[in-house]
Amino acid sequence: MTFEPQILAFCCNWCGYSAADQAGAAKMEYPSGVKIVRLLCTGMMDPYYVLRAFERGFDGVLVVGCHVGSCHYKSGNVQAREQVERVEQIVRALGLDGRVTMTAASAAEGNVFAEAARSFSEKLRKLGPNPIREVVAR
Amino acid sequence: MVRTAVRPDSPTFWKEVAATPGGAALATCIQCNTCTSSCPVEALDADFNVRQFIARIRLGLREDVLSDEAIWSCARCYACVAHCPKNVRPGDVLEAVRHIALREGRSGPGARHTRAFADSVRRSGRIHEARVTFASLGVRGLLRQGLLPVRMMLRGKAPALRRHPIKSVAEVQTLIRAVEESP
Amino acid sequence: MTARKVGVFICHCGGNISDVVDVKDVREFAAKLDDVALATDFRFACSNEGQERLQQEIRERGLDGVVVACCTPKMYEDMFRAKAGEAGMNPYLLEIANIREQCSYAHRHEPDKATAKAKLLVKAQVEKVRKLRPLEVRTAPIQPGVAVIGGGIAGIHGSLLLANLGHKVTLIEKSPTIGGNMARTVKTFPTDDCAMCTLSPKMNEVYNHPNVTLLTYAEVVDAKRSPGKFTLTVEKKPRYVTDACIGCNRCTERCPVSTAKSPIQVESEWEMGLSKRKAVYLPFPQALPPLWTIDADHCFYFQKKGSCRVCQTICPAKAIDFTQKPERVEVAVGAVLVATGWKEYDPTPLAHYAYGRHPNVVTQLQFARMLDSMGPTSGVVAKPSDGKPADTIVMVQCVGSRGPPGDPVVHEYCSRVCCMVAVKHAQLLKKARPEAEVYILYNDLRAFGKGFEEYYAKSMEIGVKYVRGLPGRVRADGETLLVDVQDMNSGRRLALPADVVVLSAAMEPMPVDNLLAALHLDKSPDGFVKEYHAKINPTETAVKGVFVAGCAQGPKDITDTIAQAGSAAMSAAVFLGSGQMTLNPLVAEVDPALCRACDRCTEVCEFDAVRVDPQSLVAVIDETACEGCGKCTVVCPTAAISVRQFTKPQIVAAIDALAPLAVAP
Amino acid sequence: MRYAYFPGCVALDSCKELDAATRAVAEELQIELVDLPEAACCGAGNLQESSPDTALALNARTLSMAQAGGLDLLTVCGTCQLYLSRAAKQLEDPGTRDRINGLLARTGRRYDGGVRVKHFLQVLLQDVGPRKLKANARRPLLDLPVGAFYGCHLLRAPGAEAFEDPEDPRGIERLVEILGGRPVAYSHRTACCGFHVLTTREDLALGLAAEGLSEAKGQGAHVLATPCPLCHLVLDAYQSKAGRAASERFDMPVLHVSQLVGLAFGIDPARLGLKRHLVSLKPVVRELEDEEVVKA
Repeated sequence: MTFEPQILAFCCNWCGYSAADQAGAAKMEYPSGVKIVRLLCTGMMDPYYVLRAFERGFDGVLVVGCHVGSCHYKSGNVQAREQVERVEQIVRALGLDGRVTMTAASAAEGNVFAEAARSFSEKLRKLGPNPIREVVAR
Repeated sequence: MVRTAVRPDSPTFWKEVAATPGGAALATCIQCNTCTSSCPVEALDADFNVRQFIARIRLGLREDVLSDEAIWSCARCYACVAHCPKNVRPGDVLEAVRHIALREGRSGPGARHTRAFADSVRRSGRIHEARVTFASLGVRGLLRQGLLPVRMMLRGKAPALRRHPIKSVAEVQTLIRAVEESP
Repeated sequence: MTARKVGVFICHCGGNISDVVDVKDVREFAAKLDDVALATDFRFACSNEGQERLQQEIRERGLDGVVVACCTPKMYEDMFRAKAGEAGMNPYLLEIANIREQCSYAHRHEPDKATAKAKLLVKAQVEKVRKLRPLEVRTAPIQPGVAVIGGGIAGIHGSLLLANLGHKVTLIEKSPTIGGNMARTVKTFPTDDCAMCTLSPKMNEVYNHPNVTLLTYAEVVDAKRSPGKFTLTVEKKPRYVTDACIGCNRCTERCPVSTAKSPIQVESEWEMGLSKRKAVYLPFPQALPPLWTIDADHCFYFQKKGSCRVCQTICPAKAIDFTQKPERVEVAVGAVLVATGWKEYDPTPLAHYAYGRHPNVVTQLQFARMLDSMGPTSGVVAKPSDGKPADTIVMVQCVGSRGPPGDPVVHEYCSRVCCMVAVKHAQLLKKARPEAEVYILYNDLRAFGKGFEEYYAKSMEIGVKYVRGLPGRVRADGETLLVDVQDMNSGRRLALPADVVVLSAAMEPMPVDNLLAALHLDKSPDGFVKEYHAKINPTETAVKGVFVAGCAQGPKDITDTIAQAGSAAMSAAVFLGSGQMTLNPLVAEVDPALCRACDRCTEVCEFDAVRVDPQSLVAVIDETACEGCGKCTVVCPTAAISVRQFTKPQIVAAIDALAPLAVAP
Repeated sequence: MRYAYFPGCVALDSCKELDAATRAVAEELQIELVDLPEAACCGAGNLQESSPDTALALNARTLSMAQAGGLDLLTVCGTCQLYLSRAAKQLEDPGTRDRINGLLARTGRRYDGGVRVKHFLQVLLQDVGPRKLKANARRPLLDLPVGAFYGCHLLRAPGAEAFEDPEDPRGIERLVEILGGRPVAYSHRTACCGFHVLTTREDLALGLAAEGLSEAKGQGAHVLATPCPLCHLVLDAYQSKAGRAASERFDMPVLHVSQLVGLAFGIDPARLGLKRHLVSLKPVVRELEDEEVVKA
């Protein structure tokens, strides 16, 4: 049974979540391992959530916010990027390098969301499952 | 002179000019013509139109521009650079075009003069006016000067026929080589 | 955590969901989840029949939480919450599980994976609902009344609409009279209406309107914001002229300032410096309020220690009162309309146009004053150098506009109106003096509006000459000026002799930085007030209750200004209309026990919605300002601050529900 | 007052008189000119085009010589002033400076920025100042109508705005008034002389020179004064040719600014090299000396 990466996707209500909706409405396929949690703004994305996701066995965390300058709350997406960069260092230290990424997709860019989901899932497939899963398995 | 329609031979020519020192801002030109209106040369010779040169560069008419002898008619007075409302520095853009023409070994009176100039600096560190003028004009050109050289000689105004290079001319040549070798 | 009775309602969406997701399987899975009292499904949850079933189940079973597994929440979340509310359950205990776009649509060819994912999405929402607390939607009374800042055409039109709707309007104008820049223009394009004829009636209407309080020679110096209310501090500068003034003008006639040998000379701002004015003056005849004003900065009485009282002695109405003091007034309103307008760019830095160096180089607004029969030259376009009528005029476009980005001297934007202003002034002059010659030197002549092209074409018919190309230099050749330009149309190099050169100078925002800071308003990169959304919401701002209209928001002509003033007034009316301001419940709240008053939240908040109360040393949320973006929740070291329905426990519950590992390692 | 003296190339060759006059005036004003015999050509735009880095390196080398003596660099030519001050400005950027110093290192030199480049006209007006100039004007110009011919490069040089409004310069006019002359206003005083296309497009240079000369003559100037030897060459040496091209007779003497100051200081015309001009200066000198007999 091929390994299908489980990805937790934090999507902002205004851009990322709508992009996912648009991808679905346009019947754009992306791996079913991508599970979406809606936030009002990616600025609300707390590094703790990323660590929690990995602790709970997710193979990757994807943050999808608005393009710079079009955040509904002025610059929540800028703080999100800072937080993602901060948590990336912690994640790298834990040997889970490359399993967190942030991208931007406006409400009209369903294709960008689908493509991000597919390519991140593909990258994680090569990276393999989250090592913490084996720890639990043993 | 009958002309034929020109086909854009290098669509990315504007990028090439923009990457050459002085050409960086040509993409922001809004063709408002302040430069041509400031240009003392255009007032005398409509073939030299700096705004049109920028338009031709941006259309990708590489050969049309580089082979046009008029690019050498620029008096380098920088009035266009001073007045351009968009800071495109049109004069510098043309300088970049001439730099490309020189690098490609284009011929013509303009190129010949600039090369003679550079050669004189390499040889003596300074400009040997007589040598540069003669190399630029050539025999025919000098003859066309008529009596002027003679009258200048009578006044002692004519540039010296022999000029000693500066003692440290070797340094100049080292620098020239260093520049040619650096990437 | 008290036990909850959660209802799960799964929609087939007429096959859109059920064709891919095994609804029966999800229903049985949901039924077995903790606290789930009921799991059922509908062909169409959003249909009337579906909604009634939902309400009936809530009432009969006393559900205190609902998850509707259907399409995206963007479609029916509000509707389902309203229905749940009607059925007696707190609407904010209802969540949507998006099993259509995110499952049946996105994984059409993998039904079993779609079904498995649907189960997890439902489980995640159930876990979240179990942690939700009921929210009551609070409302705050909106202070009645609106303040309109700026007495130009935008402020006047907006005030009239709001006043006619019955709102109490306070119109605040910095200069001694309302009217703004429109009163300076002689005519308006493209209709050639006399500006004053269209403006003056509106000025009178607003001046006499029972619902409008007019504060002129007054400036907003501070603004405090509280839920549903703005408290503006307005400083009224003293006019030193009381209401007894009967407008006989004797004081102006006798005032020594700006007379030939007077040490104090002052240029008339109204006449754009083309003529001088006295210290006691009325800007223009139709000024409202019709009161004279004494400019203390240029009056002998104030500047030379009371050495002159001419105006006071000869005033028949005894209206001069030197003892008046600046006065501060508090204005409490529910909404604010910013209509502070524009000022003309000063072309002096563009040295090659010789503005300021040669008297016969003027700007379009100065030219307008020349065309005004009440103006300094009584309508005759004359050379400022010697007053003789000007026979040839050369106009230059884009002066100070369309410059490089970020340039400190010129603006990058196009000022939009100068082309039509130039066409207007040119054909006004040609009609008045057909023998005069007018050249317009342009780069792109932008006649884009209704009737503009016809107006432009007509100007050519009566002989206005158009040269495509901006000039290299304006130089003096003895008395006349010479304009060097190469005309792209004819290809010829011209040296145009000009008695007067008119520069179409850019429109700049009126400098209102402290007002914007007080109202927490942003500026867009071009320096004008930033609207909420440039395309679909140009007259509201990021601050709820503050609206913007006219040139304060960006260069525009009077037609667009009127349209924006109408739109802003309507938005303000809607905002004020209900009298109640429903506060968005999904905003931040602070747990006082955990807050250490470390100010981290106030630093990241871009809406100034949180401030540490000095007495209680606890962060306090201004619920009208908070948008619920949650930036503060990330930087708060003790998680004292959280956004309702998006608290850490609620989100973590969803993460755990979706996670591959059921339990922590 | 000490300056590192950079005469350029033309002022030591066809316009030797400019160097002579400058040294004479400097001596009169106790200004010490420290020679830079090893300084190379400023590139005059041509080198800037053929190899921008070489031009910048050579100018950095010249600036480093001035820096060695802790001196400002003094020029007497508009074009040298432009390209040297442009180089100085470019070299204020640390990145550029390091790159160029990398090249200069091969010749054992280094430039650390901060050298100011000043034209002699600016030195006279700002550093020497009106009072000292007037004090030295033993032979004031007796209302001699002088037309200024600025040329372009001096006005376009970075830093020129410190002492001139490029669109409406007054420096030479002020200098003429201080020295007792009468400045003549004519619209072409800031026009281009066309020297930089003299060999390639002589017709353009002649046309430009003719316009300036005709305008100045029309406004009653008896003599022109220019701060640039290149303008001087076009206006003086090519004056008869320009006249023939524009079919107008010109007999307009053209002085270097240093020579004009020299005359007003009463320095012997021979020492100022006046006889090297193609358009004779005799009428001007005679006008200044009215009764005395003038030796050619």
